[in-house]
Amino acid sequence: MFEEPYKVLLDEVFEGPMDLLVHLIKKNEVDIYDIPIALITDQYLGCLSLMKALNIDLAGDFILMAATLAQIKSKMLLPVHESEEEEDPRMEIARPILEYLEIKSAAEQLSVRNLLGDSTFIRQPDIKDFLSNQDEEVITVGLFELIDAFQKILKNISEDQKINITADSMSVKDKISRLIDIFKEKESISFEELFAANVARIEIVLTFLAMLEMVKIGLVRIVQHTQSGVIRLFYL
Amino acid sequence: MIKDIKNIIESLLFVAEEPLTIDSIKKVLDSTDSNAINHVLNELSNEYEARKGGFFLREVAGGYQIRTRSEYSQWIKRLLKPNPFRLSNAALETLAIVAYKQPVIRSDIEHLRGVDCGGILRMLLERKLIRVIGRREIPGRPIIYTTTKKFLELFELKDLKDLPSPKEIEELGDSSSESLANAASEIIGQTADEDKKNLDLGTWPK
Amino acid sequence: MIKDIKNIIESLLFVAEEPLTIDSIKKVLDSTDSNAINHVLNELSNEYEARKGGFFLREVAGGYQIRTRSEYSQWIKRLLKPNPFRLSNAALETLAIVAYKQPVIRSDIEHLRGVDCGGILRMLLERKLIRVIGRREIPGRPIIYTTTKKFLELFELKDLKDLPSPKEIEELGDSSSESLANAASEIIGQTADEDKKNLDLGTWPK
Repeated sequence: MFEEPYKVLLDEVFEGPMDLLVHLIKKNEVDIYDIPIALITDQYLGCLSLMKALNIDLAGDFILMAATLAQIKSKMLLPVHESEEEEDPRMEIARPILEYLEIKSAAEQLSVRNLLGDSTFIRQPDIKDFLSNQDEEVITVGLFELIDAFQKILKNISEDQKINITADSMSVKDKISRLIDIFKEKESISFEELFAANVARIEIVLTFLAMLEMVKIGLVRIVQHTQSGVIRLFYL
Repeated sequence: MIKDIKNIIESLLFVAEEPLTIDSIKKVLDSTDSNAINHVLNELSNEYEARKGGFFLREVAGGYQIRTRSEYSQWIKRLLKPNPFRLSNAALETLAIVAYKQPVIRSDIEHLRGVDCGGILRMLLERKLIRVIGRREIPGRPIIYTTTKKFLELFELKDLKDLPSPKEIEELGDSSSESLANAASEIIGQTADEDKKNLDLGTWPK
Repeated sequence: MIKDIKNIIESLLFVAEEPLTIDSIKKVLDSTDSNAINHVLNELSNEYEARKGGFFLREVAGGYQIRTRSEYSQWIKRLLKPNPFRLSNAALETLAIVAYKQPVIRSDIEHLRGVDCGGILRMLLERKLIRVIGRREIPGRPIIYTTTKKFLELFELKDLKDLPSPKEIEELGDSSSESLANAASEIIGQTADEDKKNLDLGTWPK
């Protein structure tokens, strides 16, 4: 029980390996373009073992960063060939730190703005009196709520009924939807027409899969003319 | 007396969802001086009358409320959207099933939800969020449903494949761990900030 | 021109639930005269400034909204129920990445922060501060995120251009060396440009 507060505290202090690294660089007041890699690596590892000693679950990200640091450290030990225009291996770590610092400062700037609901407020107008019963209604719902609703359903059904929804099968659904639009305009369409508009191979495959699916569930019938050999699809 | 009392009361009147009572103003200001508050309310009311703008201060239901002048209600009615309609959870679930399992028949939907969905499907059809694309050639020839263009518009999607799968959202993990850390940071915020300042390897909590 | 246009617009501002756009004012007034509307908004804004009351007119999220002066927030908070809306540092950082690098995918965000951001992204989605606008056409077809109008409202931003630019970050950043910020602002320019065209807010700082 006693470790819990520490755990939260440390998680909050160092949100990740980048945060820890930035802290060490600031503490040592070193130039980001000239990081004393041996010193920083040692201190970084020291922190990790301290965190381990405190029974803090170390996220894999922390270990990964340790590995990166160690790798840079070993690269620095290799003799530098003057002829090769190789980048300072420390740039591998300096660049992400710079980006991270910039994001941190951007976040800080956002946090000091006049936040709505904290330092500034808007009116909650009482508009009941103005709303007359108009015919058209506006539906307010977010995408996240839709996904959430479906997730709830998935949780309630048994394992063997679980369905895997992949982006690919959604593309076929899209295609079916589009083919229906065409069929709603004209009752039948020839096989050639069906594929005429498609250029990309993937589009052709999707159209074909959509067509098979529609035949399977009995939405269309495929008929071949005995003389001309033209294949036509009929919307049922 | 608190400096800026007039502006404070005005801002309270502005944000209050219900008529603001003298008592609640007193509570906010930690004051017992009803006279001063009444005086300010009078002043504000006179000021609004004098400038003859779009709003006025009205004593109503035991409190005070800023209201728009009735002369302008015809314009306001033109602005306000018709009654926003919220989809019920049942409707949202049904719509979600149609969206993710389309083309789908009613019995499949009801199998997943475990309840009758006829009324909801009709409502979704009326609102043009789903449509009938045909009948399945099985006994009973059940109606097949898919979502519509209006469905995509409502959720600001280009096409169906842009619809994130529940699995993808699931993989994002649990937002509650975030709010937990958030709550924790509020509780221990003070100490965390202190520690941040002193933090180096020497003063690390042992 | 409609009589009382100033009062009408003021009353609209008082009842609008979202920042009021010039377009919606034009629609209400059946007018095409943006100049006149702009003129009135300016007049109102100046008037509120001059009287230095409890509220002011603010251009935000593509429209105009009356908001209370921040000086009085402590009093308002005593009146309204405490707002649980608080963003942790981690959430702010993640939001900043989405804001500055949008449209952006999860792996880019996590690469920058060096940690998993799933839970936070989910929370930001739930709070409607970010949204899904599609998928990037690379293996895995990852979901693309952008910020929402509600994000702009929360941070009192006119539009995305109103975000503090990398140059300002350079000046305000607490990082020690100047070359550091320079290098950083170079990096920020290098994000995926192709998706930017699709961005509905379309107002990225050039």
